[in-house]
Amino acid sequence: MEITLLYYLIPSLIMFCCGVYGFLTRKNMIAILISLELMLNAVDINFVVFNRFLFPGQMEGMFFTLFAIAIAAAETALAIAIIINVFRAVKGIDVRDLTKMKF
Amino acid sequence: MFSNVLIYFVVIPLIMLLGLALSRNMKQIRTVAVVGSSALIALSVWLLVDYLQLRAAGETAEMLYVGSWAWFKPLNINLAVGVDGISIAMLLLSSIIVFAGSFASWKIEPLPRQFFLWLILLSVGVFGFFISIDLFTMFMFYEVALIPMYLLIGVWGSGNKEYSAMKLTLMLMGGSAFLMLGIIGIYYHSAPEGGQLTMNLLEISRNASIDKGWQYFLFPMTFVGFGVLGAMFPFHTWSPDGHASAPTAVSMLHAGVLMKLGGYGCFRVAIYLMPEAANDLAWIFLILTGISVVYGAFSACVQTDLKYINAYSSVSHCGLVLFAILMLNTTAMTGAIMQMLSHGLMTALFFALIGMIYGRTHTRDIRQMGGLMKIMPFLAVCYVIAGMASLGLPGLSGFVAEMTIFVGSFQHTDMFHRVFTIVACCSIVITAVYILRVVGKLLFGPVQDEHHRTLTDATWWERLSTITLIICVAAIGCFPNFFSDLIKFTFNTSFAQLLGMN
Amino acid sequence: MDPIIPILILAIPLCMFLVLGLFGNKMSHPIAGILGTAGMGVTMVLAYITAFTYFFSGAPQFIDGDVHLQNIVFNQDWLQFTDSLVIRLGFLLDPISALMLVVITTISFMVHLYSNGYMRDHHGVWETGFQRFYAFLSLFSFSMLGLVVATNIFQMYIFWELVGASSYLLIGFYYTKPSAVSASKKAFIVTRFADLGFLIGILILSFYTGTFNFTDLTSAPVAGMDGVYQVSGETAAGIRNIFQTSAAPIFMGGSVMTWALVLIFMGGMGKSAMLPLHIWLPDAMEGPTPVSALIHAATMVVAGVYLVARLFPLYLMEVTSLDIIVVVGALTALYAAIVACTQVDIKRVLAFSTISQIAFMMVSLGVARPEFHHGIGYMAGMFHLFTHAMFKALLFLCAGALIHAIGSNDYTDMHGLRKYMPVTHITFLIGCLAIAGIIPFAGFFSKDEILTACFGNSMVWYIWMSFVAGLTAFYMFRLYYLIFWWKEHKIHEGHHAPHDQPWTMTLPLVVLAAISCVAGFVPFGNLVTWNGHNMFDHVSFLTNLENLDWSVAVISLLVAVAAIALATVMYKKENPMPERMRRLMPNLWRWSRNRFYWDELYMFITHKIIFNLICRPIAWFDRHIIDGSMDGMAYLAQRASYAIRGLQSGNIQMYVWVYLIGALLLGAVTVICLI
Amino acid sequence: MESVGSIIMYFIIAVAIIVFSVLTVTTRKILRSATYLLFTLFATAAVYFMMDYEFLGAVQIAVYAGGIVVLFVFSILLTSRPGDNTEKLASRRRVLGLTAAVAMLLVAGYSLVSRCSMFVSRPEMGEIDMQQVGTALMGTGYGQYLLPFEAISVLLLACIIGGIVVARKR
Repeated sequence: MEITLLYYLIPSLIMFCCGVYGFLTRKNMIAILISLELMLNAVDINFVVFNRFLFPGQMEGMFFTLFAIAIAAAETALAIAIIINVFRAVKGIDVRDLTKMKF
Repeated sequence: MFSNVLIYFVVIPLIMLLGLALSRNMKQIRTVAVVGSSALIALSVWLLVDYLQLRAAGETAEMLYVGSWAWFKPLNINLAVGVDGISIAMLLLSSIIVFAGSFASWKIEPLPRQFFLWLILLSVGVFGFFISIDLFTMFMFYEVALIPMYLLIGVWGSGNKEYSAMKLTLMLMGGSAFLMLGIIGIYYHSAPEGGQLTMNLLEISRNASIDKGWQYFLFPMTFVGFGVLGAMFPFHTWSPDGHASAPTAVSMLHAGVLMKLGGYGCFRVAIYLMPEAANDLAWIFLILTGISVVYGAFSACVQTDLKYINAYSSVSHCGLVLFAILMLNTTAMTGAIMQMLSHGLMTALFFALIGMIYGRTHTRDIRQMGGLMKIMPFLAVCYVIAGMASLGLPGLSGFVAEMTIFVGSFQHTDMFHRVFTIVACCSIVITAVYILRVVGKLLFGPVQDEHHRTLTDATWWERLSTITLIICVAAIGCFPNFFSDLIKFTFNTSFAQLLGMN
Repeated sequence: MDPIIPILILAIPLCMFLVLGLFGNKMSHPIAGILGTAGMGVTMVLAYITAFTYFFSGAPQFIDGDVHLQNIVFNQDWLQFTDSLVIRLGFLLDPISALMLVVITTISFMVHLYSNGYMRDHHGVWETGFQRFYAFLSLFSFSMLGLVVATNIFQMYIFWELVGASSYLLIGFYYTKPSAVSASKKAFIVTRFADLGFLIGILILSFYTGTFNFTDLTSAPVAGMDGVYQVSGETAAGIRNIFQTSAAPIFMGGSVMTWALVLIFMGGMGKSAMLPLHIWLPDAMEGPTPVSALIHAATMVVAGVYLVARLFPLYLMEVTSLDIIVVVGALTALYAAIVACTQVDIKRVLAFSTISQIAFMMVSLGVARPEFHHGIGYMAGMFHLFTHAMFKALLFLCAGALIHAIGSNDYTDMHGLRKYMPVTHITFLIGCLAIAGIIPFAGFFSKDEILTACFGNSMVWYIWMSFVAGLTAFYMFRLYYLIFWWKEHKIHEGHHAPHDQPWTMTLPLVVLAAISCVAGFVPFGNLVTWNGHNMFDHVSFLTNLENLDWSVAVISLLVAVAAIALATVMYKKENPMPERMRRLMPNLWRWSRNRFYWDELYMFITHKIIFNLICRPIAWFDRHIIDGSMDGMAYLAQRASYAIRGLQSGNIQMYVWVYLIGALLLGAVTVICLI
Repeated sequence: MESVGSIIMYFIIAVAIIVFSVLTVTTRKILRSATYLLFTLFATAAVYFMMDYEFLGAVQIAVYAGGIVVLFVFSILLTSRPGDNTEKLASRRRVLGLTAAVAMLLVAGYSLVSRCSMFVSRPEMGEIDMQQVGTALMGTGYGQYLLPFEAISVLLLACIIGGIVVARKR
C-alpha cells in the first residue's frame, strides 16, 4: 500500500472542517480560539506535506509553518489577554454578550 | 514666493489664525480680528489702486501679479496665483465682509476664540480661491472654505442647527463631487495630444484643447458643481435652512462671499474654459436660473422668518448672477459680477441687521414683531436702506447691477434669451412685494410686542459694521462706472475673442 | 449756458436731503423747516432763471428763429453698458423741461412753506419726524427735477424710480398708522409693476434703436411731416435707418415698436394713475396733505404725461400707440369723474379729480396730430399740466387747511365753513372755478384747447371729453358746496371755532390762487409745441383769447355753467335732492361709491390668486418637493444603511459563515469548471 | 512501497488526528476540549516527524503543545465559573455549523480526490540538519528568511507589550 499525498491531506481536511464546525457553533470565546488553532494546524500540515511530497529539496513549506506557529503563538497570547480583559469587564466570555461596540 | 503680493491674502489670515491661537481673552481676540481684517481691506484697496495704475500704464495682460510655484510636480499641480479686475472686486468684497463680520460677532458666545478661528479659516479659503488660477489650488481652497461652515453652523448656530449644518455641508459636498469630476476631466484634456497636462487656467484656455464632445460633459459638471454653491434651482434648498441656522457673521460671510464663489467659479472655470459648450448648453441653465430668479422671489413672499425671506431673496438674486453669466456677452457678464458685489454687500447687511434684531427680540418671526422703527431707529433705517438696495433703488448697488444685467441680456441676438430676460425682469416687482411686506410688518405699524419697547438701539460696533456696508452699497450705486470699467476690462481682452463676443 | 446753475438746481435739493436726513435729528424743528424751505426757494429762483433764460434770452443755443431747440447743458457718463448704450446723468433743456422746472419748483416751494404750518398742531407742537419730512420732500424734489431734465430715457427711469421711492416714504410718513403703511406699499408695488413695463419698453426700444438718448430717439423724422425736430448737441446719425428697419418686426399682431411704446406708456399709466393702475392714488391720500398736493396732484403723477410728451415724436410714428393712449385716457377720465361724484373724503374727491384731469392730458396728447393746428393737442396737454398743477395744488392745500382746522377728512364733518375760514373759502372757490373751466380762470383755456384738439381728432372723443368736463364742474362744485355751504356748521361744546390757518399756510393759497387766475393767459403756443415751432406770429396778453376756437369754447362754457348750476341746486342748501338722485340710479351710485370695486378686484388678484395660488404653492413645493427630494435622498441613504448594517453585526461567526458560503460556492464553481 | 510499520504508524496518527479533532469541537467541557486539542497537536507533531522535519516537530511540541495549550488551560481556569463548562448548543446553530463543515469537506474532498497529482508518492529526501535551518533563517538570499524572522521577532515583542497592556489591571 502506497501512502500518497492524499492520505495526509484527508485527515488535515477533516481537522480543518472540525475547526470550522467548532468556530461556527461554539459560544465560548476560548472554545472559538481552540477551533481556530485547529484550523491553523490543519493548514500547517498541508504546508509541510506539500513541501515534502512535491518539493523535497526546498524548505519553503517548512519555514512557512515555522512562522505560522510563531504567529499563532503570538496571536493566541494576545487573544487570551483580550479574553481575560473582556471577562473582567463583562463577567463572561460568551460572544453573544459582547454587544457594547455594536453599531 | 513672498515677493508676490497676492500671497499675503492667504498669509495674513494665517497669521491671524496664529494670533487667535495665542490670544487669551476677548480683547486680544477682537484686536487680532480687527487688525487682521483691516489689514486685508488695506491690502485689497492697495491692490486695486496698483492694479488700476498698471492698467493705466498700458498693461494688457489678462492676469496681473501672476506667480506659480510647483506643488506636486508629477501631476503638474502648482500654486498659481493671478488676478484681474473681477478677482480684485471679489477680494475687495471679501475683505469688507470679513471686516464687517468681525464687528458683527463682537460678542459671540460661547467659545469666541474657536469661533474666530474657524471664521478666519473660512476666509483663508475664500481669499485663496479668488487669487488662484490653478484648478487644483482653487478646488482645495474651495473645500477649505466649505468645511468650517459645518462647525460654525453646528456649534454656534440656532434652531435646528445640526440638521441645517449637515444638509448644507452634504449638498455642497455633493456639488464638489461634480466639480472634482469636472476638474479631473478638464485636466486630462488640458493639452493637445502629447502635450504637458496642466491645471493652470490660463494655459488651459490658451491650449483650448478640450474637444466639443468632452465639453458637453464637463461643462454641466463644473457648472452644476459651482451652481450648487450659487444656489441654482433645484439645488438651492441648503440655502434657506443653512442661513436660518447660521450665526450672524457666518450668514454674512456665507451669503456675502461664499455664494459668490459659485458664480465666480461658474464664470472662471465652466465658461472660461469651455466656451463652446457654454454657448450650446446655455439654454438649459438659462431655464433653471430663470426659474431660480422668479421662484426664489415668489417663495420669499410668503415666508415669515426673516432669514428665510432673505435666503430666498438670495436664491433669486444669485440666480440672476448665473443667469447673466450665461448670456455670454460683455455687458451682461459685467452685470453679473456687479450683481455679485452688490448682492454680497447687501445681503451681508441684511443678515447683520437680522442678527442684531434677533439678538434683541429673540424672534425672527415677522408676525411677532412690528413698529421697530420707533424702538431701534438706527437699525430700522439701515434695514430700509438694505431693502431699497435689494429691490433696486437707483443710487444703491442693486439697481446698477440689475440694470446692467437686463440691458446686457436683452442685447442678445437670440429671441429666446430676450424673452427669458423679460421673465427675469419680472422679479423686480416680486422683490418689491416681499421687501415692502417685511419692511411694513417689521418696522412700521404699531409696536406689536410691548416687551420690545425696552430694547435698545445699535451699539457702536454694530453701527460700524452696518455703516461700512451701507457706504459700500451706496458707493457702487453712485459710481457704477468705476466698478463697471474695472470688471469690463477682462471681457474686453482675450476673453472676448474666446467667446467670439462683440 | 453756464452749467453751474443747472447743477445747483439738482444739487441743492440733494444736499438738503443729505443734510436733513443725516443731521436732521440734531437740529431744532424751526431750523430744519427754514433750511428746507430756503433751499427750495433758492432752487426755485434758479429754476426761474433757467427757464427765463431758455425761453426769452434769444441765445442761439436755445432758439433759432422761431424754433425752440433742445439743449444739453451737461451730460456726464454714469454707467456705460456698451459703446452706444450709456446711461448719462445730464440736463436737457427744452420747452417741456423748462416748463416742468418752473412747475415743480413753484409747487415744491409752496408746499415747503405750507408744511411749516401744517406739520404742527394747533398748539404749535411739531409733528414727530418733522425733519425727516423735509428731508423726504427735498429728496422728492431732487428726484422729480432729475426726472424732467433727463437727457436719456434711462436717466428718466432712474429718477422715475427715485420719485417712486420718495413717494413711498412720504405716503408712509405716519408709519405707525397701518393704513398709511399699506397705502405706501400699495403705491410702490403698483407703480413698480408699471415700471416693469417701462423697463421692458426701454429694453426693446434700446435694442432696436441702439440708443437711450432722447435727442437721438425723438429726432427721427415723421414720414410726410415737414417739421423736423431740431437737434442740438449729440448727433442723431443713423437713427432714421434704425427706426425704419426696426419698425418692421411684428410681435403678437403689433410692430415691436408699438409694443415698446405701449409698454413705456404702461410706466406712465402707473405713475399717472391711469385705469387700471390707478388704485394706488386714492389710497396715497394717507400721506400728509402737503405731500398729496406736491406729489399726488401736481408733479409726480404727471410724470406719465411728461414721459409721453417727451417721446411724442416716437409715438407719432406709431399712431396705434397714440390711439391706445386716447382710449385709456378717455376711459380713465370718465371713470374717475363718476367716482369723484360720490366720495365723502374730500381728499379722495380731489384724488379722483386728479386722475380725471391727468387723463385729460393723456387724451390731449393722444389726439394730437401735427396736421391739426400744429399739433395743438400736445400744447394743450402741456398747458393743462401747467394750469392743473397750480389749481390742483391750490385745492389740495385748501383741503389741507380744512383738514388741519377740522381734524377730519370727511365733508360730513365740515359743512358751512365759509364764514369761519374766508381765505380758504375764496381760494378754494377760485380753484373750483379754474378746474371747472370758467373763463377767465386758468383751467378754461387749457381745457378748451384740449377739447379743440379732441374735436380735431374725432367727434366721439370731443363729446366724451366735454361730458367729462361737465362732470368735473359738477363734482367740484358739489364738493365746494358741501364743504362751505349745505348747512350751518355746528360747534360742539369745548371746541374752538375753525379759523384760517397761520400765514405760512395761507400765503401759498393766495399765491397759487393768483396764479390760477392769470395762468390761462400765458401764450403757451409760443413756448411749448411738439416740434418747437411757435404757433403764433406775435404774442400779447390776449393771445390765448384771440386764438380761441369760440365754437368749442362756448359749448364747453355752457356745459360747465350748466353743471355748476345743477350742483348749486342740489347742494347749496340742505335738501333731499341728492337722496332722490341716489334712489334714481342705485346701482350706479353704489358702484361709484365703491370705486367700481377695483380695490376688491385687486385684493382678489393679489391675495387670492398671487399669494394663495402662486406664492404659497411655490413655497410649499420648495419645502416639500424640492427640499423633500433632497431630504428624501438623505432618508433613503439612511434607510439603506440601517438595512445593511445588520450584516456588519460584529458577530464573527456570522462573518465566517457567510465567508465560507462564498468560498464554497467559488470552490464548487472552480471544481465544476475544471472537471 | 512503504514499510508496514510506517503504514501502521500512519493509520494510528491519522485516526488520532481525526478522532481528537472531532472530540475537540464536540466535547462540552472546555477543559476537555483543550486537552483534546493537545492530543491533536501531538499527532500533528508526529506527522512532522514522519515527514522527516524533526526540527519542526520539536517546535510544534514545544510551542504549540507546550506553550499555547498551557496558556489555554490557564485562561480557562481564570475565566471559568462553576456551571460554565457545559454549554448547550442550539440545534439551529449546530445544523448551520455542520452544514458548513460537511459542505466544505465534500467540496474540498472531492476536489482532492478528483486530482491525480494527489496520488504522488513520497520522494526521497536527505536529512535536514540544523545548520541548514539556521542558514536559511539567517540569510538574505533566495530561499532565506532573515526579514520574516525579524518581522516575527518584532511581532512577538509587540505581542508581549500588547499582552501586558491589555491584560494589565487598571
